[in-house]
Amino acid sequence: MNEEAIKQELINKFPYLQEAITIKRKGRIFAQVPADKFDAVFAYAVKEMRFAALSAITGLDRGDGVFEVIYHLNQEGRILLNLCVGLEKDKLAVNTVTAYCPSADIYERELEDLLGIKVNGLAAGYRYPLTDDWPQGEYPLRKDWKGNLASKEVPDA
Amino acid sequence: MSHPGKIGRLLIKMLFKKPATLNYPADHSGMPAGFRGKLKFNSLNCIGCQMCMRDCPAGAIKIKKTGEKQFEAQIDLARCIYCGQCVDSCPKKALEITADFELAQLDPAKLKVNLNAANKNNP
Amino acid sequence: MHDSGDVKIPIGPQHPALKEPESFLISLRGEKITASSVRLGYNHRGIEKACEARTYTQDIYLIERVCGICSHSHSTCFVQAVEEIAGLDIPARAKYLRTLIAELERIHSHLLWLGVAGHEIGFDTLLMYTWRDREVVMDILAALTGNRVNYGINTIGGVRRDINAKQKEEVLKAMDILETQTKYYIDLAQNETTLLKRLQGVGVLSHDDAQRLGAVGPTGRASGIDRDTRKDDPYAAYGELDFKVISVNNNDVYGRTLVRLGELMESFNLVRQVIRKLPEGAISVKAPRKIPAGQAVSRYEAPRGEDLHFVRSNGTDKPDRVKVRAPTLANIQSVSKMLEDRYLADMPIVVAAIDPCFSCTDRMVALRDTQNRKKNTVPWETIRLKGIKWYKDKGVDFASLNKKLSASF
Amino acid sequence: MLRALFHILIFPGLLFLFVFGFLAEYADRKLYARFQNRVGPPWFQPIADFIKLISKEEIIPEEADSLVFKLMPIFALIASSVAILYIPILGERAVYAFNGDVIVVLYLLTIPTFTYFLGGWYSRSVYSMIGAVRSLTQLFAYEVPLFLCILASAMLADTWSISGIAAFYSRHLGYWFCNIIGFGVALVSLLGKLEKVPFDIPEAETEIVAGSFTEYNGRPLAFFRMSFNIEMITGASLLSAVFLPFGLNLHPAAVFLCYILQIFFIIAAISFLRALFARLRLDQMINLCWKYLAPLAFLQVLFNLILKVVLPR
Repeated sequence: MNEEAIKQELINKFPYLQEAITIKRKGRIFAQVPADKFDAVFAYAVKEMRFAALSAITGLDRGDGVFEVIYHLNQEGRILLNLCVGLEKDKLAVNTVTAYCPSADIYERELEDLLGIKVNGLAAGYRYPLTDDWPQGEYPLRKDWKGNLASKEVPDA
Repeated sequence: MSHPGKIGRLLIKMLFKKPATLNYPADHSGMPAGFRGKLKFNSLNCIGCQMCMRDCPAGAIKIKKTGEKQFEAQIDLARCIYCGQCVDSCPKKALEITADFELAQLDPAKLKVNLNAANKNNP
Repeated sequence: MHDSGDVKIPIGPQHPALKEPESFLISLRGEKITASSVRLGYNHRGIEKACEARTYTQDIYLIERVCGICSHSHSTCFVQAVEEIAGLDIPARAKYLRTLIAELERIHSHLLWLGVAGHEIGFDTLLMYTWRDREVVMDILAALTGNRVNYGINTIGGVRRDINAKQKEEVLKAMDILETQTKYYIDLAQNETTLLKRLQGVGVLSHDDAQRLGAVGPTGRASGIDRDTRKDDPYAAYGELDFKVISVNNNDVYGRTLVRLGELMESFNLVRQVIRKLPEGAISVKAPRKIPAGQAVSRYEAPRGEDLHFVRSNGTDKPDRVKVRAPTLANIQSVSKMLEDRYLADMPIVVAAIDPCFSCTDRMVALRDTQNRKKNTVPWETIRLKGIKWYKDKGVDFASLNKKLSASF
Repeated sequence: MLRALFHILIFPGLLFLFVFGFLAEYADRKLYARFQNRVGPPWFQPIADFIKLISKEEIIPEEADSLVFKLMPIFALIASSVAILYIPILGERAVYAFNGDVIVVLYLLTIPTFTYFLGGWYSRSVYSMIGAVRSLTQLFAYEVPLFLCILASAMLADTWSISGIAAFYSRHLGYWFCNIIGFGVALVSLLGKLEKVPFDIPEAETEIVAGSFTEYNGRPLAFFRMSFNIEMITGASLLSAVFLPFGLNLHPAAVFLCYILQIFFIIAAISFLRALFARLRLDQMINLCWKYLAPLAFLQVLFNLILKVVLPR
């Protein structure tokens, strides 16, 4: 199952991905997936195409009001499929993927904490990586956050 | 055939060997030659291009102009992470790395070292 | 998860077993652990945000300090991603030198782990012996790269130091010494009864649990998942070297010990191969200061597992986003699974078996004043001054100590 | 009256125990370090630790019962130093000997473990409670084999006084060899009593911080560590009096030298065992004691009973 075959299979299953998939080099496939169709593509990739292991989830703020969440899936360690989802600033929400990969739990908490992207369906639990007394509404990895926290009085623990 | 006390023979052997630990600072064997320690500044080669200041990850080096074609390097030994990037970025080989790593001071002010043209042999 | 009947004891964040701050809440019934939950984030230093404010050259040294023991893994992973974006093809000699330092780091990391594992189960002699042997490889690294831990050998486009013939001899001699020692430790691990008793059947993680929870590196390979990024997605010079992926099916801490010891033996002959096949030529290529816009994901087999870096550049000399996923983050989630109905005494060795790697941050301390029952938050500074004043009342005056000491310098 | 004071305060009493305790701790730590290829501490390290601890501020946890917290180290110190008076050091006669002092010494040596339990339990911290309970559970595992071995050799010597045992074996030098199993079991049980590595489960540094001594600091901790040293001396001299009756009736200087050598041999054996094993889990430790130590002790008792009949008086 080399990169070309994977690209072809994805395009057959989801025709709208026609020009959204690029093969950067051996073992790296990048796919730009529209937000509403993301769950179907993710489920298909994990279930049928044996991209069983979720290596990481990267969240980033492109700066122009669009956020991106990239799911790095790998197939027996050899090929890395990176599903990239663009999110508008006002509708920052994704559905949890812990049903398919339980290990995604901690990556999604990081998304919520550092970028403020709401993950629907994520089980309750400790926040990661910020502390409990971190003030609400402060998301450090956003471009507009300048870290003027030192001046604010830290509430009594 | 697992049996307890398998390490016993080695223990006895070790009893009569020289211990591997050293009594630092009395036993002063120091670091190998290529070790990256305190910086040395040859102020004659320096042209004040401040490439080292730009590349320093910790902002530990400051180059000041103290006269015509004379420059002084002020290094904050507390901020410096001894990575040697400034030595590589310097186009004129004005900076060198020595293997001197015992730089602890009781008085924090002493950690700001001025390496200038005046004294040839750098403190 | 935590029902009220059991005794709940906090292990960490400051606890002698955990060398770095991660906190577990363990509920106990007698000596048996009934439930455990792990709390992370004590070591969060905002490295990813800091990377966006520094240039690529400065970032190498920042990324290198993500982890104290496997610093070369992170800096190589980062530098490979940047080189891939910039389209730089680094010379073959640089690739081989990177692989050499990578394997030497794996050797010193595994020896360190073996010592820490010995200490966790009370076998301090093993700690003392393994850490004495580790000095051999640390001295080699200090001679080759100029520092014992944060080597700083990587730069964008290659490596910064070369290796001469005399150093090659020293490396080969060190490998022979270490190989005999490791053979002894393998024999010891397999035959020492008290060691076997404390390691076998402890921290069990079945094959499909490991797969489901995404265990990577030696933790995964001890449960039969033979994923090794050096073999699956070769980088640096691993494509041209032959080595075996060590994986066993013991599923427990004993299996992880065997995997790590096996990997030590593999690393020895890998280092010998690199020294033998080291090609001639330049050691680095001139890299542009401004990296063209693009993104790349690079993976690296750190001593603890698969390390993944995502770098996105926007054409300036500062990266737009750097994402670091350390291997321990993937392994920490299987710890709660491993701790189920184990004894409290196994808790440190199970946590140490995934070889966690974090570091600590500055914290406030909440002190309750017993007289007036008022609780106030006292920053470190006041505690330090209180300590000095307390000793001053006892007549021990540090100021005079400073004068005496500074006079002697 | 003056002789009694001298015995209590100077010779086999506190001063001798303090000095010899520090020396024993130094020998133990130095040997342990040399086994591990380390240089090891200087000779004055134990004394330095003691003085440092004495000068430290004493912080007693708010919930802890401060009376118990302060008194337990003193009781541990008293118990282990009083026991030395009934153990023959110079020659066959102890300072005070009566028929039955074996039982008294064995109980006096058990009291320190109870003080660790009470000290740990009443300092109310989670770690010290677990450590305290562990030291009690461990007590029952190693105490039975120890008692049995010592009683076995007492049976052969047909007397309940340690001085009597020492005198009997020094007269019949050939018989000490039949107690060799007892000596082995007693040595291992002594490791348990002193909470040294294979059995330092109550004080497992990497699991429950410092076990029952987690909340202890300053003077109480100094006295607790001192009681460990003295207990090592008392235990070792008990074992050497009962199992190694060599050179008991030579010239007094030679007798004292033999005593020092025997104590040093036992301490060397302890630190060798300490460097040899990994720490066992509590359940493994109890299995070990009931599966191997106790049967060996019973075997020793049986063996001595047969010998008592067979051997000429």
